[in-house]
Amino acid sequence: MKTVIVARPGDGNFVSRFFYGVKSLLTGMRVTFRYLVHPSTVVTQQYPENRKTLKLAERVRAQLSFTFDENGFHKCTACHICEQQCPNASIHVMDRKPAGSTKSELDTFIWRLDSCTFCNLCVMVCPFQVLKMNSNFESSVYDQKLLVYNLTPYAGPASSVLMKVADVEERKKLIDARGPYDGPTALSGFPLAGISKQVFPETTQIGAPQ
Amino acid sequence: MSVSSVSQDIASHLGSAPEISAAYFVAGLLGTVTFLTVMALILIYAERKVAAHFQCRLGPMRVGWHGLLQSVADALKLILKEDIVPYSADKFLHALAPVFAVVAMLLSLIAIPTSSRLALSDSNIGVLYISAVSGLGVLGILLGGWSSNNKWSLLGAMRAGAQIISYELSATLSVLVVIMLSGSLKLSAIIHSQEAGWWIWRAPGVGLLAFLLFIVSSTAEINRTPFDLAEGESELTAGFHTEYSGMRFAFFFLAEYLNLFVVSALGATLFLGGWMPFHIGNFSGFNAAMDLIPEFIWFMGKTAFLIFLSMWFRWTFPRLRVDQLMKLEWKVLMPIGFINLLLAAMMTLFGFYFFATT
Amino acid sequence: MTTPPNDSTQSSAPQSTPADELKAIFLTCLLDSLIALDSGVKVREDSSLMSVKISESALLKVMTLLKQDSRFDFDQLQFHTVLDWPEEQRMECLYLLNSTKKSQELLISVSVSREKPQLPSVSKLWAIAEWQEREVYDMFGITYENHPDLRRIFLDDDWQGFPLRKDYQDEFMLRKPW
Amino acid sequence: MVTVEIKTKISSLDERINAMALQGESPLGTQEYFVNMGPQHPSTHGVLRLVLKLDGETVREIIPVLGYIHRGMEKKAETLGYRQQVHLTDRLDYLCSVMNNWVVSAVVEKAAKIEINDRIQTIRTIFAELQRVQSHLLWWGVFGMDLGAFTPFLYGFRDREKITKIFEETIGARLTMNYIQPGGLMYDIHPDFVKDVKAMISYMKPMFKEYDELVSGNIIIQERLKNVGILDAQSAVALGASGPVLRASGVAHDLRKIKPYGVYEKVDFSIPIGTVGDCWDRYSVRMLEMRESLKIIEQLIDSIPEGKHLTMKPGAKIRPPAGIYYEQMETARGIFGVFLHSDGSEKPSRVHYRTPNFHNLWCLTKIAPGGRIGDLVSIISSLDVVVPDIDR
Repeated sequence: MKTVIVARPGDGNFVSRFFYGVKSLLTGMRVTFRYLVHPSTVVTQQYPENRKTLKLAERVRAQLSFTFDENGFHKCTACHICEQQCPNASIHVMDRKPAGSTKSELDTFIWRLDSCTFCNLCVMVCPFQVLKMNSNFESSVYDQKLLVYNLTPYAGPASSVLMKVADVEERKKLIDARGPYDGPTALSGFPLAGISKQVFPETTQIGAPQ
Repeated sequence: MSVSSVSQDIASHLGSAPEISAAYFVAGLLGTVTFLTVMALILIYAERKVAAHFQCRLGPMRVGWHGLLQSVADALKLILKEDIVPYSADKFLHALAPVFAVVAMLLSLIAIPTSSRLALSDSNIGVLYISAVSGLGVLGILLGGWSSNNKWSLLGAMRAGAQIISYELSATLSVLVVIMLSGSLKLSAIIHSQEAGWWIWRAPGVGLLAFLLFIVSSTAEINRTPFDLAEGESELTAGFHTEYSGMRFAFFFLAEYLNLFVVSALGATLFLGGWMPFHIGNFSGFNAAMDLIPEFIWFMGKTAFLIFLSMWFRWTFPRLRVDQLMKLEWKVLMPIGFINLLLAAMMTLFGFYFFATT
Repeated sequence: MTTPPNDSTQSSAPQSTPADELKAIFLTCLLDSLIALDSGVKVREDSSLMSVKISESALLKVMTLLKQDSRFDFDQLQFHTVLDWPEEQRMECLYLLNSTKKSQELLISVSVSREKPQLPSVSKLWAIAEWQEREVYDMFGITYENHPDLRRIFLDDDWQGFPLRKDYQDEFMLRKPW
Repeated sequence: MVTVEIKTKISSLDERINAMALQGESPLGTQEYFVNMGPQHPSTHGVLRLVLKLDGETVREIIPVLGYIHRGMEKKAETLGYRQQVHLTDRLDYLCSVMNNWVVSAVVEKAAKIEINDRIQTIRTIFAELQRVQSHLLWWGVFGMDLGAFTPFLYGFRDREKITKIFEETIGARLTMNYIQPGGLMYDIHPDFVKDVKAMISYMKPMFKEYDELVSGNIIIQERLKNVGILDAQSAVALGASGPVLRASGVAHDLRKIKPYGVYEKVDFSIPIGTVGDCWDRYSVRMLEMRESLKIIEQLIDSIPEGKHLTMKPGAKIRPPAGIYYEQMETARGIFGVFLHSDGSEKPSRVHYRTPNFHNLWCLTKIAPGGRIGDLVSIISSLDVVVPDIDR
C-alpha cells in the first residue's frame, strides 16, 4: 500500500524556533493583508438586493410543483405512486370519482413542506413527469399551517382525458376550481386532522401505547 | 472632545477661579465621555469592516451607507434589550462590574495629551497614573466573572486576572525604557523629548524592541486575540461576560474598545511621538512641511495605525493555550524586557542614541 | 450438531478465486479451533459476511480466542447489534470482528432468550464494546455481566421499554398511512 | 475461564457522576469540580454534552452524554422501503452525505444483486472524493475557529462553496444530497460538470499553499497541536478508531486500498499516515488527504465512461432475498458501514449503521484527560466529530 508519512514541525532549539515563529506570524499576516487590499476577492452576496441577478442551478430542489401543458392542464392521473414512495408521508393525493365514471381523477394534491425532506423520489417515480422540483426557495412563513400546499388549481381528469373533449365549455364542466389548501391541519403529529377521514382508513390509527 | 478639552485648556491658561475651573472640568469630563462613546462606536464599526475585508466579506452593509450606522443600531438594540441577571448571581457586584470596567478606561484616558494644547490633565506622573488606573479594569472583569456564579465565567475571570497581572510586568518594563530615555513621567515631556525623532527608532534597537514588547503585552492586557483567553469563545463560550446581556454587556463591549483605544494612544504617545509630527533630525524644510498637518491628526493617525495593527493580529492569529501564555510572558517577554531595560539604561548613561544633541 | 462447514465452498472450488480459497481455508481453521471450545458452532449461511453461530455459554471463550490468537488477530469490534425474533422468543446478538492486520472480517452470532437476555461483556477485550453494549442495552434491553458502566446511552435514564424491539409501541412512531 | 458471579448494576447518569469522587484537598486548598460542556457549547459542534471533571484548567475525566439528537433512525429505517433508506443517511453524517448514500446503495445492490456499470462507479467515486475534500475543508475552517482563529473558517467555507456549487448544479442540493440511488444515480452529471471540476481543481491547488501559510505554518498552531492528545497505534485500533484518526496513529488502514470499491483500484493515490498520533498528525493527515483526493479526481475526470446513469427503473420494486448484508466504505471521518437484515419483503427487517464518529468519539474519553481545556477543544476538533452521526 502506497503511504506518505506526514511531516512534523521541527523541534529545533529555542532560538531557531523563536525566529521561525516570528517569521510564520509575519507570513500569516501577509496572507490576510493581501485579502484586505484586494476588494475583488470579496465573495459576499447581498441576498435580498441581488434577487434579480441571483441564478440558482436548474436542478435545485426547493419546492415541489406541478407541470402544466400549454392549455394549463396537468397530466396527473391520481395513481398514488408518489404518495407511496414518499418516505415522510408528505404527499396526500386525494382523488374523486365523478358520477357515472369508474376511473378516479385528481381532486387535490396536498404537499406538506413542513415534513418534506426534498429527497426527490416523488419526481423520479412519477410515470407522467407531472411533478418537478423548482428553485423557489423563499417559502418561509409565520404559520406552520401555511406550509401545507395544494399544488393544483383545479380538480379534474388528466389532460389526456380532457383534450379528448373538443368543446371548451364541456371541458370546463369537467373541472372544478381548487384554491390553496385550507383544510384543518394538525400542527404536530400525524396524520393530518380532517384529511384522515377521507384518505386514511382506521388502520392508520396510531398504535396503542404499550 | 475638542470643546471640552479646549475649555479646560482655556481655563488653565486664564488661570481663573477654582470654581469656574471645576465647572469646566465637569463639562470637559462629560465631553470626553461622549467623545469616547462615539469613538468606541466608530472603532466597533471599523473592526467589523476591517475583519470582513480580511475574510473576503463585506461586513455591515445595511444600516446607513455601507453600514455606517450599524454600531448605533447595535447600541440601540443592546439598550432596549432585557437585562437578565442570573437568579443566583450576586446582584450588586454583578451590576457594579461593568461600571468598573468602563470607568477605569475613562479615567486613564484623561491623562493622554491629544495635541500640544489639548490635554485634559497633563499630570506630572502621567505614565504612572495610566498604568495604575488601567489596572483597575481587571477588577471589573474579575468581579463580573465571580459574581455571575457561573463556572465558565469564573474560569474566564481567573484567566484574565492572571494574564493581565502577568503582562502588566512586561508592558511596564517596556514603558520604563521610554521613561528612562526621556527622563520624565510626564506625558507632554515625553512627547517633547521626541521632537527630533520618535523613540521607536531614535534609540537604536532598544526603542523598537521596547515597542514590540509593548505591542505584544498590551494586546494581552486588553484580552484580544491571540491572547483572548478570558473570553475565548470556543473554550469558555464567552468567558467572564457569559451571563451579561443588554446594557451591561454593552458596557463590557464599550470597555473593550476603549481599552484598545487607550492602549494604542499610549503606545503612540510613548513610542511614536504622540501628536509630534514626523521630524527627521535637522531637515528643517521637511520638518516644517510636516508641521503643517495638525497635531491632532498626527495623534489620531498614529493611534489608528496601532489599532489597525491590533485588528490585524486579531483576525490572523489563533489563540494561545493558557500555559503557553504564561510561558511566553515569564520565559520570553520578561527576560527580553529586562535585558532591554539594561541596554536602555546604558544607552541613557552614555547618551548613545540618535540626535542626542537636539 | 457440527455441520461440515464448507462443503459448498469446496465443491465450487474450480470457479473460486484464490481469495475465496484462502477464505475457505481460514474458515476451516477457525471452525476447528472453535469446535474445541463450543460444540454448537455453526456457519450462518444467509450472510454476505463470513459468519459463525456460537452458543451463549461459549461467547467469552470464543471471543478471547479470536482476539488473542495470532492466527485470527481480530483486533477491532466493528459493531455489535441485535436481530429481534419475537416469534421464536429469542434475540440474535451479532458481533462483527475485524482484523486490521489481516483485513479479515467475521460475524459472530449468539442467540439469547427474549425474556431475560443476559450476555457476558466483551468490553475487556475491545474497549469500544463498552459503548456498543450500552447502545444495545438501550435499544434492546440486553444486560451485560461485568460491564463497567451499563446505563442507557441515547435515551433518558427513565425511558420505558426498548425501542428497537419489534413489539415496541409508542405514540410518536411514524406509521405510513398505507 | 471462570465466570464471575457479580451481576450487572444498571446505573443512571447522576449515579455515574456521583461515583466520580472528587479528589481531596490539595496542599493549596484547591478542589476538583464539575463543568458541563455542552450541549450548547460552541466547540462541541452541535449537541454533544461532555461532563468534565476539572482540576483548575486541567481535565481529569470526561463523561460524554449522548442522545441529544437521537432520532431513532434505525427504527425509522424499518418502516421504509429499500429505496427510501438512502435519504435517511443524508442526515447521519451530513458532511459526507454522498458517501453515506453510496454505502446504503451498495448494500442494497449487493442484496438485490443489481448490476451497475462503470460510468456509475466512476461518477460515484468522483463525487465521493469531491465530498471528502468538501468535508475536510469545512473541518479545516472549523478547526481554525476552535483554536481561536476566525479567518480560516471563512476561507474554508469560501473554498468549500466551489465544490458545493458543483453539487448544486448536478444534484440540486447542497447538503442532504440523496444522489446515489440503488441501481445508479439520481441524475446524470450536468453538462458543465467536467469543466467545473477542472476549474475547481486548478483553483484549489494554490490554495493549499495559502492554508499552510495561514494555519499549518503558524507557530501558535504548531505549538498547540504538537504532542497533544496522543493516541498510539495500539490503542487506536483497540478503541475502534477509523479513518484519519486511525491513520494519524500510524496504522495504514484505508478501505479504499484494502478492499477497493468503486474504481479506486484503477487510480493511483497514496494514504497519508502519521507517526505519533497527536493532534498535529490528525491535522496533517487530513490536509494531505485533500490533496490526494484531488489527485484521484484528476485521474478520473477525463475518462468517465459512457453508459446509463440508472440501470433500473426508478420505481421498480426491490425485494432482496432474506439474509444478512453488510457493506462498509471509507468516508471522510472513517468507516461507515450499513448492516442490513432482509426478510424478503419490501422493507428491511433491521438496519444498523456502524458510524465512524461514534467510535472516534470514544477515543476522546481516553486521550483528553490530563490536558487543558484548550487541549480538549483542539482534540475534539481534531477528531472531527459530527454529532448527528453519533446519535443517529
